[in-house]
Amino acid sequence: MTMLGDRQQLAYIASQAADARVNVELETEGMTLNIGPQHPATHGTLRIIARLDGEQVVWAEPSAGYMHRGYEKLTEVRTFPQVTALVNRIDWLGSFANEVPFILAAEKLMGVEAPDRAQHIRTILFELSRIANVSLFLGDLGVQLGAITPVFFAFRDREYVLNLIEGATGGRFHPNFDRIGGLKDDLPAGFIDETRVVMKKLRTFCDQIEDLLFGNEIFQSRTRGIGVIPKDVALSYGLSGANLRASGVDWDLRRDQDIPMAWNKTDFKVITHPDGDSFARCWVRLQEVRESTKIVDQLLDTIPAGPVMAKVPKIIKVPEGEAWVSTENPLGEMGYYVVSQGDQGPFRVKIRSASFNNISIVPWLLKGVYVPDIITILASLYFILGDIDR
Amino acid sequence: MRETELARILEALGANVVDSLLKPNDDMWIRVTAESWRATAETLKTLGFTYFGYVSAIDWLPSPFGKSEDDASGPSGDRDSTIKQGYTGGDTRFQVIARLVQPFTTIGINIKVDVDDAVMAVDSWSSVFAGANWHERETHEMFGIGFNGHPDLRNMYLPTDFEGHPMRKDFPLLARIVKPWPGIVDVEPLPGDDEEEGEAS
Amino acid sequence: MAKPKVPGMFKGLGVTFATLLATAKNGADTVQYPHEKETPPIRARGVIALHEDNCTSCMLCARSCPDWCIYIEGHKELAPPRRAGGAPRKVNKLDRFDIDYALCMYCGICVEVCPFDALFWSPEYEYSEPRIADLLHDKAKLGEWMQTVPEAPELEAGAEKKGKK
Amino acid sequence: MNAVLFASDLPYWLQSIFRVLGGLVAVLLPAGTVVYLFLFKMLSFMQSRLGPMEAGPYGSFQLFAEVGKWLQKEDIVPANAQPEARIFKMAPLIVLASTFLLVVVVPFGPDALFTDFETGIFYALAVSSISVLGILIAGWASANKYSLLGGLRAAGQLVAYELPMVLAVIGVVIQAGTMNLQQIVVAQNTGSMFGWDGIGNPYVLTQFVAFIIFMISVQAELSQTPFDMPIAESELVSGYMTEYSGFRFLIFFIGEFATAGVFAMIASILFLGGWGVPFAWFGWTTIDSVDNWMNFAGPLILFAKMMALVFFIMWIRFSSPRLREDQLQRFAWKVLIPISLVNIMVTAVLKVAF
Repeated sequence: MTMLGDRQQLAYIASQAADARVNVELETEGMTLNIGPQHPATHGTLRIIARLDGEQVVWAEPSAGYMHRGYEKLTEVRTFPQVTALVNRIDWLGSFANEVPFILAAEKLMGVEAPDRAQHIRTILFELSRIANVSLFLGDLGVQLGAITPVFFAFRDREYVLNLIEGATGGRFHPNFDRIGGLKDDLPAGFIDETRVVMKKLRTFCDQIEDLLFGNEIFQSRTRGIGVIPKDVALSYGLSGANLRASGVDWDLRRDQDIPMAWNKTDFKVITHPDGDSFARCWVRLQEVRESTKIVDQLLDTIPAGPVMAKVPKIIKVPEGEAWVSTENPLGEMGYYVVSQGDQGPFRVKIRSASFNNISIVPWLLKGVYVPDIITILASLYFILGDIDR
Repeated sequence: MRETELARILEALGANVVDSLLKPNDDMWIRVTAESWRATAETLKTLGFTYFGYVSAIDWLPSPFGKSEDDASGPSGDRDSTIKQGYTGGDTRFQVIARLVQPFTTIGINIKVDVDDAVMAVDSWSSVFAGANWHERETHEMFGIGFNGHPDLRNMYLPTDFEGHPMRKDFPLLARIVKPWPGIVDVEPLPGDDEEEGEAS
Repeated sequence: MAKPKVPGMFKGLGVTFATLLATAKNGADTVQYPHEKETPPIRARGVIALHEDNCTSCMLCARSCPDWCIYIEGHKELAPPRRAGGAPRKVNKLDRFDIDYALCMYCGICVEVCPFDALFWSPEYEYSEPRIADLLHDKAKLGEWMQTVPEAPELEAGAEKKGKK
Repeated sequence: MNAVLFASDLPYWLQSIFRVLGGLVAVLLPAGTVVYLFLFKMLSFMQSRLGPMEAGPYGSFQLFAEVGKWLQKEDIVPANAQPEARIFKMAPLIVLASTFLLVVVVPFGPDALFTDFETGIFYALAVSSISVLGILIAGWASANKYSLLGGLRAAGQLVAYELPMVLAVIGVVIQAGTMNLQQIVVAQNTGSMFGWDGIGNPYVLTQFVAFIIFMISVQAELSQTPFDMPIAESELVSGYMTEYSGFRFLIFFIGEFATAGVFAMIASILFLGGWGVPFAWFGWTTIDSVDNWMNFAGPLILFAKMMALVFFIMWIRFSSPRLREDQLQRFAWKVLIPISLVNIMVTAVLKVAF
């Protein structure tokens, strides 16, 4: 990890000042550019209204809402199993990871805990969906910066992980495998050995992406020193996940929080980076995929035998109360505030998704940035549209 | 660990805290008075709660359209509409809820405040926590709760000319009314006693 | 041996060239779909099959489906008594059992909630239709899917021995 | 071709028809093979997939299928581009015209060439900058903010990279002593390296720095990936080509790969000895003593060298991200031009010394 030398920072500021002086002289009225809902660089339908002066952004404002499906209103008229099926469509790339905090909140209200084996399998599938989500990010990062080949490597190796998830849960993207009190079913035979083979493939994928992209001088010149987020600004905007760790905040919910999952039985490194620029965010995510493969390997060795479903009545009426559970999702901290009044369905569910906060920093971040850097910064923040709009 | 933290918070906030609740190894809730809403944010920030979680609201009125299984388009006369608040009580229909976390000890705190039905407005946190800007815009358009001192309270998701506040419980969910629910029948009793006369759909 | 400190650009070129040779040597990772077909895993949720005689039209699946895409109509009639002298039994006869796959989101709640094991998952996935209305599979079509329902897979070591469907 | 044509003293109009057909073949054949071999097959193999396999054996007719598809597509002109619809429609033709003008001066064999200009390379470089006009017109006439951005970026970039290209070529011209491409080829194949004329004197060895600069500038002239700001598909959707559809987009597409082929031909003439193999192998001394069969082998040798160079261009294009336009401008002005000036000085000094 290289410290972003203050010489580099001074050079960056000097170049910005130089451009500013030039702009003042030839006072041209700016152009408003709609990086519209229909655009290759926004993962889904995000629209960014940017006022340009030449190629430089004077003011930018994302306008979300094109994918708003009204989840919180829907949860008020759904029963708990129906909400689990609904909720894994928020962050559709790492969708098993959406169900887990909601089910844990319901279990906390019920006072039930999933048996040990179910917790292990949940954590394995959680890490598998993180690998599927972030490996696509690594490929997509290349496309945003112009390299065509990384995205094909990403899709090819992510396919193995999706086949694993489909083999175990039945659905590649929307597993719907979690139930209050445990899991719907146990793992199919041969799952453990297959997963070990896939984990090795994923590690070679990470090395390939590191050689192909991260080592490339052009990539480094495009991402180092771009979109620098200091630590306190990140905290006050509520950034989470790799974006926060890339600004130097050593905070990972998997390690720091005691929720009934199997993370505390594995040891893994929490990777931070002092610079807080686009390169740091991408680099932290690359290392996290490697850590996830190690976590899955450790969990595979220590799976206990036993049931996967606790003693839970067939028709579940969750007792009255309120619960908040948040986990370290691939995109950041995703939490559910579930209020229940003793019916089959929740009374109110507040879904705190990671990308909503991650993108709220964009107006502050995009001031005085070139047009191609808008795309780099958005790519490094890594949001999913369903996560923003819910 | 949380007990000492809660004690420190209560002593720092003093009179503003109306009610507080600590569930062992679970979470902490406090409810503050509406006037001290922004002051609470500032003091909590100094106490180390620098990570901004979210700001949202809860509408405690039970839905006049009945629960998930009932028939939404039917009469809503007999459904009880008594308002029952959750943890740390409260006496108004709307409550704004926020969550802050200490990054290094991951101790989180949920802060609630009653929104007076007549005023329907609370101070804005966007000057204390920059992230609150978007959350307050969303809460405003969904619940109709104003935030004084917010830079631009435009609609976050809904089109600018959208009337009504969808997340309120009395806002109808049209899908349920437009398409009759296929299960609206005198439901067959559970298969245990099949002799009992039940008129099928 | 420590990788030689080659400037980043050439390492990238090396990776693409190595993939070029690898694909030329042992074939691509892609499946040429119409010619070779990848068999979906046993538990894949492709289509729902209906075992008609188990169904007593108790409407549990229609009620718990989030998308309301199951339409059931049945009527009551007298069936011959089980025992010789017993009174004739009133039985629910199923007239219409349609699943609208244009609306279905494959969540599997209906299959799970059915108390009579009348609904099963089958990994069949090639039933796309040019007209969206044809996605409304009626009782007969759902019956046909029954042949494609596989046996439940045996479970990983250390699992409780109760292979649900 | 000249000798063949003159010998049978065909009427002039028939000769020009042959020349036109020869020009079409000389431009479209390399473009077709480059597209099929590199864009369809090599790119897919580098991404562990097989590429088009359905149209013809191993997807060989894919290009004809694509051409057919584009030809039957509707040729849309955007509404607010109506006032200058003529200019909008003309832009791709200008880009393709510059390619055809370029191929006129390329020698394929001792007699197989279209015209033998004394100032061949000077003409080629002048003509290759016409495509900048076509791209700028396309960007402006499409009346769409993204293509405007793409057009302006293209203007800045192509102009910036013509300078190092010209300066690199000057190094070769100094060493060859002539601007006539035919003479440059002869000079490379008859010369000798330190007395040993086993492989002639290809300028890629003595002018290696100029070769690298020339190849980088060609990469930028074609707006290929390290320099593909004008067609940055992840930002500007596809830059100045966004509003084009139907056979106009086909002209842009063919133009892009035909220019790649023709530039590679010029590069192989300047640096790899063009159509000839070292004359010493066959005991030839001057151009007139070269046997007649060289008129048929020459184009094939030139084609092979061209394919080798295009392989490198495409290889870099498929495995590197994109430079921001202020970075690529800084790279051109502050790095490439000074080095090419130094190279000219060194070549001049050495030319005088020997």
